[in-house]
Amino acid sequence: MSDEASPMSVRTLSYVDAIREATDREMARDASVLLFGLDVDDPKAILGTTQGLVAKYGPERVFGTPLSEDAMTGAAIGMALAGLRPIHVHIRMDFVMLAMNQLVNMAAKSSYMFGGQQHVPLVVRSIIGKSWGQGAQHSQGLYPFFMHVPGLKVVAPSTPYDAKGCMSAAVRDDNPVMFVEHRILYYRQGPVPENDYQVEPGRARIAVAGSDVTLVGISYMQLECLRAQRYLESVGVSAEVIDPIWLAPLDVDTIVASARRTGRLVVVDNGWTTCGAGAEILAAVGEACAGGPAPSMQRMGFAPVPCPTTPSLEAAFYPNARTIAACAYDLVHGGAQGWLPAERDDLKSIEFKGPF
Amino acid sequence: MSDEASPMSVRTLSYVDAIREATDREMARDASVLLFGLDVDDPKAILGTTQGLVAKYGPERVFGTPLSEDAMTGAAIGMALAGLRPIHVHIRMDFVMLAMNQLVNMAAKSSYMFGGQQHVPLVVRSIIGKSWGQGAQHSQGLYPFFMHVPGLKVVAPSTPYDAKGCMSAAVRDDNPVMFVEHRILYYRQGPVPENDYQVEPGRARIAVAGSDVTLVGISYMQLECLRAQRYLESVGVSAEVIDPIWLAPLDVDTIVASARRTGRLVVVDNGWTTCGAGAEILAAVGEACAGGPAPSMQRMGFAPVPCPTTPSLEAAFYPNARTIAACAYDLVHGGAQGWLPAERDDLKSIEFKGPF
Amino acid sequence: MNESAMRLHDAALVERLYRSLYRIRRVEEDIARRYPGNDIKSPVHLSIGQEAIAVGVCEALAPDDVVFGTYRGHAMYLAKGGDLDRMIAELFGRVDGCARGKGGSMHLVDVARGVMGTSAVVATTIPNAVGYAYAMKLRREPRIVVSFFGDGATEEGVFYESINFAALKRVPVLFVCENNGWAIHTHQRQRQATLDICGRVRAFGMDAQRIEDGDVFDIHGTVAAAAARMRAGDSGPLFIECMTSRWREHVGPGEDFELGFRSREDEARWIEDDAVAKLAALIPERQRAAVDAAVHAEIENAFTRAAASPFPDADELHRHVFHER
Amino acid sequence: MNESAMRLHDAALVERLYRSLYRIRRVEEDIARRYPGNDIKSPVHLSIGQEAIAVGVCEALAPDDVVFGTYRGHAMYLAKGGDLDRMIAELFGRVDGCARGKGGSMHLVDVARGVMGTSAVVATTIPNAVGYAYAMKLRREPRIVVSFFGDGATEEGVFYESINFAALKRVPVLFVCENNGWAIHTHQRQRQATLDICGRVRAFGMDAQRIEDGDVFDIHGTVAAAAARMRAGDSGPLFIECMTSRWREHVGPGEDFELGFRSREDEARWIEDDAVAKLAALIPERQRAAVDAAVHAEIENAFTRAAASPFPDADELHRHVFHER
Ligand SMILES: Cc1ncc(C[n+]2csc(CCOP(=O)(O)OP(=O)(O)O)c2C)c(N)n1
Ligand SMILES: Cc1ncc(C[n+]2csc(CCOP(=O)(O)OP(=O)(O)O)c2C)c(N)n1
Ligand SMILES: [Mg+2]
Ligand SMILES: [Mg+2]
Repeated sequence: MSDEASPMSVRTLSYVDAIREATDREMARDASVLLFGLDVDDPKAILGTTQGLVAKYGPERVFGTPLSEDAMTGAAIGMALAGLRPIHVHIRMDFVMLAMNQLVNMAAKSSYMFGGQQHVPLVVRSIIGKSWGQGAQHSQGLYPFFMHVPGLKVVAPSTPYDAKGCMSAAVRDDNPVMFVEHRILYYRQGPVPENDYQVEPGRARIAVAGSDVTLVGISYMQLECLRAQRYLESVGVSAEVIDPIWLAPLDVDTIVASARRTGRLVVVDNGWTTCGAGAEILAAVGEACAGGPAPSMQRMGFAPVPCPTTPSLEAAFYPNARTIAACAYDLVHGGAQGWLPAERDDLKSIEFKGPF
Repeated sequence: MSDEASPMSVRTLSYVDAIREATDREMARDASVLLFGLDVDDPKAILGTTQGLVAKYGPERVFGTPLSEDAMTGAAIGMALAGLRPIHVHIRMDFVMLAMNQLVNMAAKSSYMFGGQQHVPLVVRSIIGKSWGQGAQHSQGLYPFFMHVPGLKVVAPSTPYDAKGCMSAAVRDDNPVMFVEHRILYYRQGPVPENDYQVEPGRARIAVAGSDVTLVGISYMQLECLRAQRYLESVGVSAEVIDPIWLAPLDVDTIVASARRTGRLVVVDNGWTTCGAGAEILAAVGEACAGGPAPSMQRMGFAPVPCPTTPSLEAAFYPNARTIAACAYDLVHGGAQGWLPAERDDLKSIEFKGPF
Repeated sequence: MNESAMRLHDAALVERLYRSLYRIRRVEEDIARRYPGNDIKSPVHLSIGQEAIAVGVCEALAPDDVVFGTYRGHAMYLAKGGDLDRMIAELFGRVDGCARGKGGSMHLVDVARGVMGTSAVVATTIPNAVGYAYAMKLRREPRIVVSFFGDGATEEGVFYESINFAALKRVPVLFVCENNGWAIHTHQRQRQATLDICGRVRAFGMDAQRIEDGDVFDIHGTVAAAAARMRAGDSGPLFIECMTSRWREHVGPGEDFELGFRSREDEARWIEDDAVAKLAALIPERQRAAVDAAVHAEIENAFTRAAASPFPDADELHRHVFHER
Repeated sequence: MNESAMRLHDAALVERLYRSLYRIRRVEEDIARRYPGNDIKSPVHLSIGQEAIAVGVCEALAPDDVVFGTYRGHAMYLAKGGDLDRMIAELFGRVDGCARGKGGSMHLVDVARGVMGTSAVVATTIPNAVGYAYAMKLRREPRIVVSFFGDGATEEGVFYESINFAALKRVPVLFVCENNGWAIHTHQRQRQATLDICGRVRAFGMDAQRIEDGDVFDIHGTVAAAAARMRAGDSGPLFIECMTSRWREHVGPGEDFELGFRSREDEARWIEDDAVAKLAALIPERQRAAVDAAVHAEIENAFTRAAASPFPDADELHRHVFHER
């Protein structure tokens, strides 16, 4: 990570603006970068992340597409084979299921199965939805599919800083990168240097240092982990919070080292847990500790059901700061303690209310 | 599992014949069962597994389809909503990537998102390829994708007995079942009762009891684990071999109990390990053992690369009986021992030679 | 219009069509009005302006015919006879909702009335409808299936795969494309190489016709004739494209003319040619007032009942992932 | 045939076409002959009988035009100038193969010659070709892309999505459908509601034409004209359907008439109308013998070199998952 911005050039930006700025900069810098996907050029501009770019770079480099996710992914791969650097945007990760054949069978494999003669510098952006009745088909965090397949990289930045730096790194990467965003993160503000920088693949960040338990929060769940850390602090439990940032390649070493130090690990997934990122992390930690003492480990994530729309069930579907804190607390105290922190106003989740 | 066949009625059948017999029986028993997919009605009849069925049940219940995996999966779901029990066949699991939207967004979710008003009794068969230059797009074992998504069941029988019993159970199940076959298992012979029986979801089988190390082999890797058990036996290591059979719902308890008993666990995946079935199992065992001593654990699976065609690399791409034995041996002896058994003729893998 | 003149004599039909149109319009206007409040718990894609299609089609169907649709499904659900109380309860996220609060506005269903479900992923229910129709044909049932979808859905590959399979197997499915010209804020011209959707369908050997003006009698008559042919088993699947106009924003209660991608003038001829107003004018004032009053009462009642319905209990979270017999 | 009569005067072209046809035929016959041995390490989908398409098309292209194809890709690869030595080494699984032994027969590639790759999943390279053509148009390069695929591929939804996008954006891609009537053992009639693939393509506003008899001069002339129009930028994408016949089994070295789904008689007119024989007859005996001898020597050499090439080392397993600069 090249982090040498002078403090003077650091502004507070939203996650939305960070993505837009990175895209803008990469497009300005390299005429081979182009941006397309359903609705990228419409008045809402993918919730603002593509705002102004069609005016600046023209409709050949920035364009909306037909409702044809499969062919547009295939076309993106073709463009990449021709030396362009396409960014293909999906407003929901759920829709990427239409493009699995191209991603799994072509994008991930072209470099290898063509013996290195081809490569696919492609960025696929997709957004995970949450709350306000998104429901079963507008809420999925299916990134484990992409972690599973060799040949793809996967990144899920949680801060504006990382959003910009990861987007820049993803665009410059010579390989397909699945760029995972979360709708609720779009409201997040944070310091973002004005200069160019890249947050490179394969390095996790220790967001908060701690000694009693390690919390790994993926994508939006990083936010809930940071809040959980505050709840835990108030009852004398010191949590270390790690943001993996890149899910493939995954920085297992940083997580293993932390879990070894604290002796306890909670991974909070922004998706289902079965064969999920948390499963991968727990398995990797387990393997790393084979033959010696292993940390106490727990996964959290979506309830093992499709996402319900009604708020009464949705609340139980997702982990949140308080349930994460409770889980960590139990791990620290070696069993169910029945402690659940009272909700604090300063640690409330942002809820998002429609329309969409 | 209803296993009350009298010994008199047990024949030796191939895996192919077991699948065909189960399909035939279910179709004879229930007029709502139908069978379709590319090439199910052609002279090769999906390597024999659908042989004779179009003649017996007619072209309305048994038919080949256009090359339209997405729509045919959607149509299968529609048939299931109408009360039929379709079996949709794919000659390669790789092609199921074209149907992910229907499987993940409709089949898995219809019961839940329609509040129980709908359900989807659907069986999707797909075959994993191996050896003889299948290559990157004809060799994938992508079942972790289906394990990940609530609302789908997943089964990967390794014996003719289980193939018949699982197929019968899958067809009678009121939910979508991904039925995972492996090309090399088609050569396997074994005892199969003539009567009807079901191998029900959620129960693993201890194929061989042992005390030093637990081997869990998924799909075809069950065979390699059984061979590894024999190699290990010859050097005084007693391996317990477990076949999970159903991957969702997964019988974690049987595996945890065994791993606790032996203190060591090797899960051998017939696919990539990252966010794979092995990751799930190790994570679940790790969680179950939180706070206490955990078994030493290790995953094996495909090398983290697309499958190469050349035999010199393909050999290193897959785990095999000898590398599994070596891994278990090291786990038992607490570190790399450099032992690799010499290949025994009676424990050789069946290699498959073209055409296809 | 010939057709519609003829139909005028059938006062009962006129009243049925009016009642259904007015009811849907009022339900959706009420939803829009109440949307800023706290009761509706999911995004809504209103059909206001497009009701004549759902009504014209569904009034020509038999009760045991079935329909599949999209997230823009209120009109179809109600026109086919879907339970209003359960729809509003669903929007409120209550356990008495048609999907027990688990589906929301985008996943309406009422199997007893033949509403087989709707999907938030564009074009996904098209092959489901084809499969359902295959089952009907296999069982020699004289029922038909209608698949509703938008102009945007015809860009998805699965649409063509579905059309091909339906035509190949001659299954009794009626495809109804509601062409409002837009996919969110992008015009058909920006998405499709030619605007002739019917021409593309005909190239698969399927009869296709386009109804230009959104006239509810035309739609009704066309579908009645199509359904009769399909039921008799001598047509194979059929395709109808209904031109129409969405008056509100893509999702949400408001309008979208201020966004600049289209203007009120662009839609003016549609807004002036409002099916609800046109039908209202064909019915004697007193009779109409009675229909309206009944509709108002029913709607008021539905909102009241929905508000009184409880939210699902915590144990509902884990139910219905798999079928419960 | 008018066309072909004309072409007869261009002796150089005749020789070029013959050389390419004969070379491909001989390579594939050699592969079939050697298949039962132990050198070829992957399944092969032979183009025997279909060579006129790849040859007619590719001889009309410029060296910097590019092609995308399928698992049945030997003919296209060789016709476009793909390196023969590296192709045979690839089939042998050797490190000197065009994909370093990692791709096999189904994944031939030779980027320097414009062979951009082939896929074992039907229809997957069609949108890749369209995207590549988009890049050419964006960069104002006067090059074109050819997308080769079979009749079965036109049943996949991605085909229609690709056609629509190509026509919408008017990218310089030539779609070439090699219609041999079969997808494995299933006839087009059993898979497609109508047989008129060109009609379906035209419905997207794209020019499409069908060449009935597989004549290599017709194919060559049609493509040369199409390529000129596309390069000039005044046609948008174009579509050509070439009727043809696969003489061997779908995969493997043998025939499949004994399976009973088709008979040798069904294909007889194609087998009798063999492009290789026809072209051979147009060339003076001595000249032809020289061509043949050169081809034989080249092929012999390729097999010899392939056999001498080593298998990839173990460390190759982990290389090329990601791009190595
Ligand atoms: C597969 C898929 N892609 C994209 C979207 C996002 N999206 C929601 S509605 C819509 C427009 C659909 O247009 P049309 O089919 O004409 O229906 P309309 O909304 O006009 O009724 C889009 C692109 C989606 N829901 N599903
Ligand atoms: C998506 C997909 N579905 C099914 C298959 C299995 N398959 C391999 S070749 C083939 C037939 C393709 O026919 P066509 O496109 O006409 O090409 P041909 O083999 O005749 O050259 C099929 C169905 C596949 N490879 N990919
Ligand atoms: Mg529309
Ligand atoms: Mg063919």
